Amino acid sequence: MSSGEKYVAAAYAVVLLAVLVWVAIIGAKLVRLDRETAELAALARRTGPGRSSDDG
Amino acid sequence: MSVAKSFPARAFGAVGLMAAAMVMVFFVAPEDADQGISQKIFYFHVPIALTAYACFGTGAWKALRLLWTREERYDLESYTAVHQGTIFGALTLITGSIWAKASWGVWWTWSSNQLVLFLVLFLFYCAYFMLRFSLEPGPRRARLSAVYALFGVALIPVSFLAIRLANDFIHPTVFTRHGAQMTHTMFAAFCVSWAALLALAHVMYRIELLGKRIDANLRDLREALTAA
Amino acid sequence: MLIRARDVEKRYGRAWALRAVSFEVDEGGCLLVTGPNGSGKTTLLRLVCGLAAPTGGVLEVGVDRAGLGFVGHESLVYRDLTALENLELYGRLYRVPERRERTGMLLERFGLWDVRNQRVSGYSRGMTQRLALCRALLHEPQLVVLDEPYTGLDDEGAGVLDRELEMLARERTLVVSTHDVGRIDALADTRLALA
Amino acid sequence: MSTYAADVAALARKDLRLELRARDTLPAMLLFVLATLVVFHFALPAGSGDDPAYGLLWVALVFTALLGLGRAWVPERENAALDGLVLAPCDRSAIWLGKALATLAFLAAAEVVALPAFALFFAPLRSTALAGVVLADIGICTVGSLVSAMAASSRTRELILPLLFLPLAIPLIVGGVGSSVSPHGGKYLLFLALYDGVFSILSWASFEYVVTE
Repeated sequence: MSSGEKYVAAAYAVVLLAVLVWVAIIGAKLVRLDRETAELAALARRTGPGRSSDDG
Repeated sequence: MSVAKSFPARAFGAVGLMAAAMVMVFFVAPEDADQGISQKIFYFHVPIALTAYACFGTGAWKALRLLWTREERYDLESYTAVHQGTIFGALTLITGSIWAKASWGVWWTWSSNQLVLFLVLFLFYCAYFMLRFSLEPGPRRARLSAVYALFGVALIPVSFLAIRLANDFIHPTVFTRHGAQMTHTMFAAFCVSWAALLALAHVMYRIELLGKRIDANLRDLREALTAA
Repeated sequence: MLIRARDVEKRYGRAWALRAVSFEVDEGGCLLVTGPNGSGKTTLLRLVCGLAAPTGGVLEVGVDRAGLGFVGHESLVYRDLTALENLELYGRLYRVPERRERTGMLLERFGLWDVRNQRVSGYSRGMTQRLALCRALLHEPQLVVLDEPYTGLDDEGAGVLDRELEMLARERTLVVSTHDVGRIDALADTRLALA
Repeated sequence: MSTYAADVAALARKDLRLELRARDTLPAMLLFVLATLVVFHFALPAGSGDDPAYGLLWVALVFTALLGLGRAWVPERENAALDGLVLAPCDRSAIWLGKALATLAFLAAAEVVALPAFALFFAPLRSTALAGVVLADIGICTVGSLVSAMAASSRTRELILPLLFLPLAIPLIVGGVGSSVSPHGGKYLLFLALYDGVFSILSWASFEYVVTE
């Protein structure tokens, strides 16, 4: 690979890498959201359908 | 809402466009006469810059809507759009310096006006995030971020002019940009890759916005449940 | 109907400052807002003054900025200016006709005439509060909003404030928030207790 | 219109009176700009010609302005006086314009000392350079007053002001240095005037949203 081709490959690789890093960050957020929703679901079950929150 | 339904369509559209752009750039467009293979970086570097402008513009437009209508949702949209713009701005700087290395053997050159402009904008929009993180959540933060986003979009043309003027006395090496003389197929490849990058930015914008909205909804849900 | 509020809410991101409050105040009426610290009294009064915007519900205040006087926890006057200079500035901004006479009369009434050329930084808490009252009444506002006006007032100041509120209650519309209900209870025709 | 101008005058007068009484911002700006020029003398290698000196003059001016802008809204923060101004029936942009004019006065006062000192220490200033200083001051004070109002309502006041202000000041520095160095300085004066026009209107229109909710 000539030096020119190396730089072209590097440029396009950087863009791909950036998108992958971004996907990883969004993935981490999804993991956090998943955990939080699970907690809330458990909390909602504990308060039970009868004593719903709004007439508390 | 309708957008959510059509989201997969847009995502696949983006993937399709990106694939088409790859094919066009590497197989269809002829190699540049004097620059050789390294000219291929141009097909991504410039569209990424233009996409960054589009994101900053969207951020400013949403900010304006926020100031007009006081609707809270525009704050998140403006923030996400500016965030996308900063990501694409950083990519512009990185691909730009790779191109500078390939074309002129230096990792950074002050003579490429667009590169210098993105350095200024990058500084500006990092300050946007610093401002946002130093304010308590609420209408005050939304409004100040909106006003600062408007200043950002006004800064783009003004500082581009300033950088062009600055070139006259800092080191007036006249640098000839060959962007314009592109053959027909090259120009087609350029347009396809620009469309692909715009689509990519839009998809990333929507995903990030959904993530932030889920965060907000979860916060309300937690409050409703814990308040019981 | 001067002020109408229906399910007014105020939230700063995660923190709730005020939850679903509804009330109405007629022209010339006097609303007494009570409640422990942190129950949202100050937030509600700032909403009525337009210093903050509600995040939910409907709040209609039938008076514009020119007809509104506000006395808050802070005195809203410049520390390094004298009483006269502060009132001269606010008189100018509120377009008060014959500012000099009006300012003199108010300073006299609130016992600040002899310290009128002293900087506010040299004032006691009570004197600063009285100057804040002068500032709020300078432009003869139609609606006067007072956030715990008795805090920090010495006995003399409290006495002056009592007489002042009685006079105001007759001619103006009042919205007052306080801890010790006793002093203002007689004047109030509507009450709002924030939890 | 006259009441607007009268409001702006009253607000600017209030700031000048506060400064004459407290006497803290202006002396600090004067000493700061002189000290910076002296530091630059030692920072510049011998025989480095005039052009870098003009560049450094503009760095000194911008950072002196930053010093003044950091203090701009301090009086309004004490006793929440800004709420008092926001409650007044006057147009909120008058508060900004009054503050910008007062800051301009302090900056001009500092420059009355700084520019002769520069001419003495480094190199003479031609007329286009002085015109550049005046035009850049207008830009600095209009945008700076708004940005420092933003910084004032954030938690990290002095820390964030330079970050918010410097990117916006880059075009002013280019215009200023260009007007003092370049042979055809008129082009740069025109550019500075354009900057002042664009950003003064933007600041004038958006100040209301910075101080209200």
